[in-house]
Amino acid sequence: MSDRMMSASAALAEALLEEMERDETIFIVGEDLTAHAGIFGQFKGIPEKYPSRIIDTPISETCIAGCGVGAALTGMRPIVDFHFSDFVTCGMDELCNQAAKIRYMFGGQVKLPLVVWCPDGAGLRAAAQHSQSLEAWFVHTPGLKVVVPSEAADVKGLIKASIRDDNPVMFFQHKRLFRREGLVPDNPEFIIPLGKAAVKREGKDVSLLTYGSGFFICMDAASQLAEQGIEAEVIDLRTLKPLDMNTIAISIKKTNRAVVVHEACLTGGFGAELVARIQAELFDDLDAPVLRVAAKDVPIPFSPVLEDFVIPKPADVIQSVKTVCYR
Amino acid sequence: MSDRMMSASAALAEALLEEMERDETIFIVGEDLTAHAGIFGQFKGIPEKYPSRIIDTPISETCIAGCGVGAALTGMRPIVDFHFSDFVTCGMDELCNQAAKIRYMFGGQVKLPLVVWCPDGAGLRAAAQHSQSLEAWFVHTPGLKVVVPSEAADVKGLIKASIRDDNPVMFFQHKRLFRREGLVPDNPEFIIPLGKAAVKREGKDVSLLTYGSGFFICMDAASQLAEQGIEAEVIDLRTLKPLDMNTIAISIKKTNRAVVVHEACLTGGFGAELVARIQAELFDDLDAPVLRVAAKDVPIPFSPVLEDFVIPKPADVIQSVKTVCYR
Amino acid sequence: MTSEKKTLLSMYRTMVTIRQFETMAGEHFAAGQIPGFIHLSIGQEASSVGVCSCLRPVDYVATTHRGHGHLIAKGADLKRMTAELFGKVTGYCKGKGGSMHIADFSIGIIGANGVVAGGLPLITGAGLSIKLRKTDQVAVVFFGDGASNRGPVHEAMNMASIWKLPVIFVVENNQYASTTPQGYSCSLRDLCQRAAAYNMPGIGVDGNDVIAVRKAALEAISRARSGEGPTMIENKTYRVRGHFEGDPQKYRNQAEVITWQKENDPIARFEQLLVKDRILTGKKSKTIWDEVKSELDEALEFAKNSPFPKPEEALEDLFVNA
Amino acid sequence: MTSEKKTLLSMYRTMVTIRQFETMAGEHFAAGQIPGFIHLSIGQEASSVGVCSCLRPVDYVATTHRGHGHLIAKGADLKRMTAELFGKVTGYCKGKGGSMHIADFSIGIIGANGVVAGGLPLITGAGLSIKLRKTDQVAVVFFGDGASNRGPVHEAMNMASIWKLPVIFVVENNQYASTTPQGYSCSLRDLCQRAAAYNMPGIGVDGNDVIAVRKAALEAISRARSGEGPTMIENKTYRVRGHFEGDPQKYRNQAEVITWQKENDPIARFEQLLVKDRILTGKKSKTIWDEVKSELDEALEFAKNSPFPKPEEALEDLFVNA
Ligand SMILES: Cc1ncc(C[n+]2csc(CCOP(=O)(O)OP(=O)(O)O)c2C)c(N)n1
Ligand SMILES: Cc1ncc(C[n+]2csc(CCOP(=O)(O)OP(=O)(O)O)c2C)c(N)n1
Ligand SMILES: [Mg+2]
Ligand SMILES: [Mg+2]
Repeated sequence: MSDRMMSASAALAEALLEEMERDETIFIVGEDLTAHAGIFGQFKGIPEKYPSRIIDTPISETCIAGCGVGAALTGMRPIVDFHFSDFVTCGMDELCNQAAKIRYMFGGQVKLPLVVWCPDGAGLRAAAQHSQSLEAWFVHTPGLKVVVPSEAADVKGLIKASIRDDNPVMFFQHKRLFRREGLVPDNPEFIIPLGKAAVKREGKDVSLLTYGSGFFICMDAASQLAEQGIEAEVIDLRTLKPLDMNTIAISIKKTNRAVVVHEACLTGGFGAELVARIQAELFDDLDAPVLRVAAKDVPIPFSPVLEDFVIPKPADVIQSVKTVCYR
Repeated sequence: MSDRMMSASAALAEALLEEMERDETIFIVGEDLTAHAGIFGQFKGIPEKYPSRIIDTPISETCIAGCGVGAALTGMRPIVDFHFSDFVTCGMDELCNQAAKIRYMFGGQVKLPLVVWCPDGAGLRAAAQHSQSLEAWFVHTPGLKVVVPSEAADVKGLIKASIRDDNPVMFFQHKRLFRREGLVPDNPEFIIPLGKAAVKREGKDVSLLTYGSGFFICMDAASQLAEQGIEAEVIDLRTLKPLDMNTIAISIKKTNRAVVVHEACLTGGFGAELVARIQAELFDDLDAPVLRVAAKDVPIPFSPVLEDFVIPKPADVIQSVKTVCYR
Repeated sequence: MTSEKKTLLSMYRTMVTIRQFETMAGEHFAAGQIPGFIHLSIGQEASSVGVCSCLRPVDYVATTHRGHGHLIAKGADLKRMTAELFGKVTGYCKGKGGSMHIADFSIGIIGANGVVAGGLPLITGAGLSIKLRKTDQVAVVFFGDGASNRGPVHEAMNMASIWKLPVIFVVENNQYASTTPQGYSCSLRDLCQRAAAYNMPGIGVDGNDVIAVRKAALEAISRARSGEGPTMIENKTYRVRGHFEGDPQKYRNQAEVITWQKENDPIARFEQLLVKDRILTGKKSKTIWDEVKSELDEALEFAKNSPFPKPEEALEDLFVNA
Repeated sequence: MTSEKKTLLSMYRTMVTIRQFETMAGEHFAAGQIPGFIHLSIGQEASSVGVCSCLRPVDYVATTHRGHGHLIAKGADLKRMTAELFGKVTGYCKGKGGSMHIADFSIGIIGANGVVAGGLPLITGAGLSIKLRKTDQVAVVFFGDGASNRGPVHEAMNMASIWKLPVIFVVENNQYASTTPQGYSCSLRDLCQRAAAYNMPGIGVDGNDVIAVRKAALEAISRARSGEGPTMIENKTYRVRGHFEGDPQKYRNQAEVITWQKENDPIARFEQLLVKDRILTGKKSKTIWDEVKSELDEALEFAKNSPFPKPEEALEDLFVNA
C-alpha cells in the first residue's frame, strides 16, 4: 500500500465509495447531485456506482436537513450535501434544534449518525452569500461535532471517521481547495479519529494553530518565517469539536507563543474559543498574548481587490508572529 | 422627573409606546401579539393604543423576519417579535444572509432600521428548544448589532437606542427577568447609546464582565465576595456589538483580573471573544488568566435539578473569582 | 367478541386513557407539581386514536408540543410518561425532555417536538428511510392548523410527493394556534385543499368522529403501502383547554368552548355509538373509566415515588460514546 | 405614433437591450474579464419586460441570481450594472455585490438575491410597508421553478394572501433549476395551480409572449391596487444558456435547447408581431439593435475605464454612521 497524489475532491469521492461499499445504510442526499456528480464534481463515480443511493432533491434546504435527521433516526447513515455552506441558514432549526438536541432531549434513547457536508469558504469571487465560513455557529451548539479538513488525506480520513461516528457531524470543506492535490494513503482503513490534531510542521518559536484553508496560509507563512529565522510549528486542528487541547498544550509549552489563524471573520470566530481556552489553561506558559488572524469583520465582498483584502493572507500571519515574538 | 420602580416588561412597553408616538413608521410584527399583548404581556397597552401597528402573523418565522427586512428597506422601522429566541433558527437566512448583508452588499445604498426582539434564556423549565441564549451566533455575523439588557432601565434606554438606530439590531431580553423590577427614569429622552457598558458596582480586586441575566448573578456574587473581603467590579456590557472595550480596559487596568459571565453555553460563547480581546489588548495588565463562567455545554434539560445544574450560579462566579485572585 | 369489536373497545379505552391522563396532568400542573408548561389535547382524542389505532409498533409517528394523546395512542407507557412530566429519572427521557420532548423509539415514536412543524422534515426522512430500506412501514406526522403555515410543511409535502414516500400528513385543525384563529392565519377554511398543491389526496374529516378518522387513516395507509405516496388528512376538531395550562384565553368566547365540550365531545360521541351498536353498556363504560383510573393512579404513584435525576446526569446522553 | 405603439416599441428595445447586455456579459465572462459566476436570462426577456413594462419607478421589484433582465427592464443604468459585473468602484454596489447582488433603491429595485427564494419574504415586507403607508405602489417578486419548492414561498404567499397585500408573485418556470428538471422536483406541471392553496388567483402564461405576460401583469396590478390582494403569475419559459456560464449541461439534450432558441425566441416572436402590425420594420429593428449596441459599448467602455475600489474600501458600507 502506498500513497497517491490526488485532489481533495477525489479523496472525498474515494472515501465515500469505500464507505458506501462497506455499509449499505449510507446514502447521499441534496441538490443537483447526480447530473454532474455534485456541483463541484465531488461525488465523481457515485451516481454510476450507486444510482439509488445518491438522491437529488428539490431546492428545500430545510427539509433536506430534516430528511437527514429523520433517516438517521430510523436506521440509515445519511450524508446531507448542503450545496453551499451559506445555506445552512435555511436548515438551522433542523441542525441546531433537532439534530443537535434529539439524543440528549430524549435521554440518550437514540443515535443520530448524520454527516452534514458543507462546501464553504471565500476566494472564488462569489460574494457575500456564497463565501462564508460558519463553523463557529456549530461549535457553539452542544450536540454537534465539527470537522474542517485541509489536505486531501485529511478529507479522506476525516470523512470516514465522520461517517462511522454515531453522532451528527458538521463537515466543512473549502471550495477553493477541491482541486488541490495531496498524498493520500491507499489503505481503505485509513481513518483519522475525530478530535486528533496534527503537528504538520515542527518549530520551536511559535505555534500556529489553524484548520481548513488557514492551514495552507500558515504553511506558506511558516516557510517565509523560516527564511527570516523564526521556526513556526503548524498545528492543523482538523476537528474543532471535539478539540485536541493536548496537542495544542504540548506545542505551546514548547514555543510559549501562539497565533490562531482561520478564514472565518474575526469577531466571535472559533479562534476566540481557542484563545480563551489557551490563556485559561496555559497562562503561565505564554510569553505573549495569543493573537488571531482572520477575515475582517465584513461580509465577503465581490470585487477581487476587496475580497483579497478581507480574507487573511500569509503576510498577516507573519506580522502577527513577529508581534508575538517581539521582533 | 423622577425614577419609578417598574418591571422590565413594563419598561419595554413604555419605551415602545413613547417611540411609536414619536415616529409613526414604527410597527411591531410577530405571532400572537394582540390577544394578550405579546405572549409575555410585554406589549401591554399597545394593542389598544395602536391597533393597526401591532400585527399578528401566521406561524411563519422565516417570512416574519423577511417581512421586517422588506419593510425596513421601504421606509418603515419594524420591530420583529421572534416569540422565543430559539426560533431564530427559522429566520437565520433572513437575519444573517439578508438583514446583515444587504446594506454592505449593495454598496451602502440603503439603511435597514430593524429591531429583532428575542425573548431568550433558561430557568423556566422550558427544556432544550425554549431556553437558549444564542447571541454569539449574531456577534459572529458582520452587519448586525447585538444588545442584551439586564435591568429595567437598560431595557428602556437600549430599546429606544435600537429603534432609533438605522441598522439591524438583535435585541435579546431574558424571559425570566420580565417581571423583575428596577428604577426607570421618567424622561422620554432617556436613551442608552449602543456600545456603552456600565460600571454598576465598583471594586478594585477583580472585574466581572457580564450582560443579561449574568448581571444579576454577578451582583449577587459580588455581595457575597464583599463579605469575604474581595471587592468585585461589575460591568454590565449591555451591548455586545459594538463592544465598549474602553470601559473594560479601564476596569482591568485597575483590577488586573477578570471573570466573564454569561448564561449561554461555554464553548464558542461571547465570553470567548471577550477573553480573546482582553488578553490580546491587555496582556501585560493581567495578573491571572481571564476565566469564563457559563452554562455547561449541553442543551438545557427539563428537570429542575438538571437545569439548575447546567446554568451558571453565583457560586460558580465566586469560585472563579477566587481562582483568579489566588485565594 | 369479534376482533372488530375488540378494536373498537380498545380505541374507546385509549381515548379514555388520554382524557384521564391529561386531566390528571392538568391538575398536577395547576398544583405546581409539574414544572414548565404543558399543552393538553383534551377534546382531540379522536384524532390521536383514529389514526394510531391503524398503526403497528414498527410504524413511525412524529408529534408536536401537544403530543400526549398521540404518544398514548401509539402505545407509550403511562408510568414513564408521567414520570417524565414530573422531571423524574424514571421518565422516558430521564427528566431531560419534559412534556414537549417525549419519544419512544422502541415503538416508533420518533419524538414530540417543541418546534411547531418541526416534525415534518423529520418524518419525510423517516419516509425516505423506509423507501430505501424497502420495508412496509408507514410514517405519520401530526401537526396543527398553525403549523400548516410554516415553510417546512411545504417542503416536506412536496418532497414526500415527488418521491411517493409512505408518509401521512395529519393536520389537526383545532381552530386555534395559540391565540390566533385559524381563519385569520390562512385564507382557506379547509386545510386539506392544500394537498392539491402537491398532487396529493387531501381528506377532510370530522376529527371528533373517531371512526371517520380511522377510515381516512386506513385509506392513507393503504395508499402508502402500495407505493402510491403520501396523503394529507385534515382532522377538524377543537381545542377545549387553553393553548397551555394557565392560558388566559382572551382570544375566544367561553361559550364557544362549552358548546364544543357539550355537543361535540369525541368520547361521548363514540360512547353513544358503541352503546347504540351494543358494543358498550353504561356499566362496562364505568368499568373502563375505573380501570384506567387505577392504571393512572399507579403511574402517578410511580412518578411521585421516583427520584429526580442527579444533577451531574445533566452531562450525560449528549453524544454516543462520549 | 400612439402611446400604445410607443410602449410596444420601448418594450422591444428593452428586450433587445437585455439580450445584448447578457450576450456581452457572457462574452466577457468567457474572456475572464468578469470575476465570479454569472447566470444569464437569455430567452426569458419577455418575462422581465412584460412585467416591468407595467411598473413605475416607485413600484418595488425583488429579483434573483438571474436578475439582469429584471433590473434592466425596471430601468437600471447599464453603465453602473456593467461596472458592477466587472467589480469596479463605479458599479451599483461599488464592486461589493457583483452580478448576483445588484440593487437600485432609487427606482424600486430592492435587490437581486443570491439565496434562491430569498426575495419572497422581503417582498412581503415591502407589500406590508405599502399597506401601512397607504400608497398605491405594488411590489413584484421574481423567482424560479426551483425556488417555488422552498418553504419561504409558502409562508410569503400565505401572508400576502391573508393581509391582501399588493404583491405579485412571478414564477419564471424555465424548466430547470440548475441541473434539475422542473418535473422532477414537483408533482405539478403548472406551478400557478399552487396559488389556490392561498386562495389567490394563479395565472399561467406563455412566458415567451411578452404581450401575454404584460396582460397578466396588468390584471394583477389592478387587483393589487384595488385592495384585492396578491396574484401569482407563472411565466412558462426556457433557459437557453447553461445555469451559469460554463455549465456543462449534462442534464439536457442540446436539441431541446436549439428547438427553443429557433422556434420560441421571445424577441423574434415579438418582432414578427410588431412587423405584422406595422409598428416595426426590418430597418427600424436594425436601428434599434445598433443603437442598443452603441449604448452598451459605452457602458462597457465606462466599466473598463473605471477603477477598482481601493482595498480598504472593503471596510466601508457595513453600518450607517459606523
Ligand atoms: C417554530 C415555532 N414557532 C412558534 C412556536 C410557539 N408556539 C408553540 S405552539 C404554537 C401554536 C401552534 O398552533 P397549532 O399548530 O395550531 O397547534 P395547536 O397548539 O393548536 O395544537 C406556537 C405559536 C413554536 N413552538 N415553534
Ligand atoms: C437557498 C439556496 N439553495 C441553493 C442555491 C444554489 N442555486 C442557485 S440557483 C439554483 C437553481 C435555481 O433554480 P430556479 O429557481 O428554477 O431559477 P433559475 O436558475 O432557473 O432561474 C440553485 C440550486 C441557492 N443559491 N440558494
Ligand atoms: Mg391549532
Ligand atoms: Mg428554473
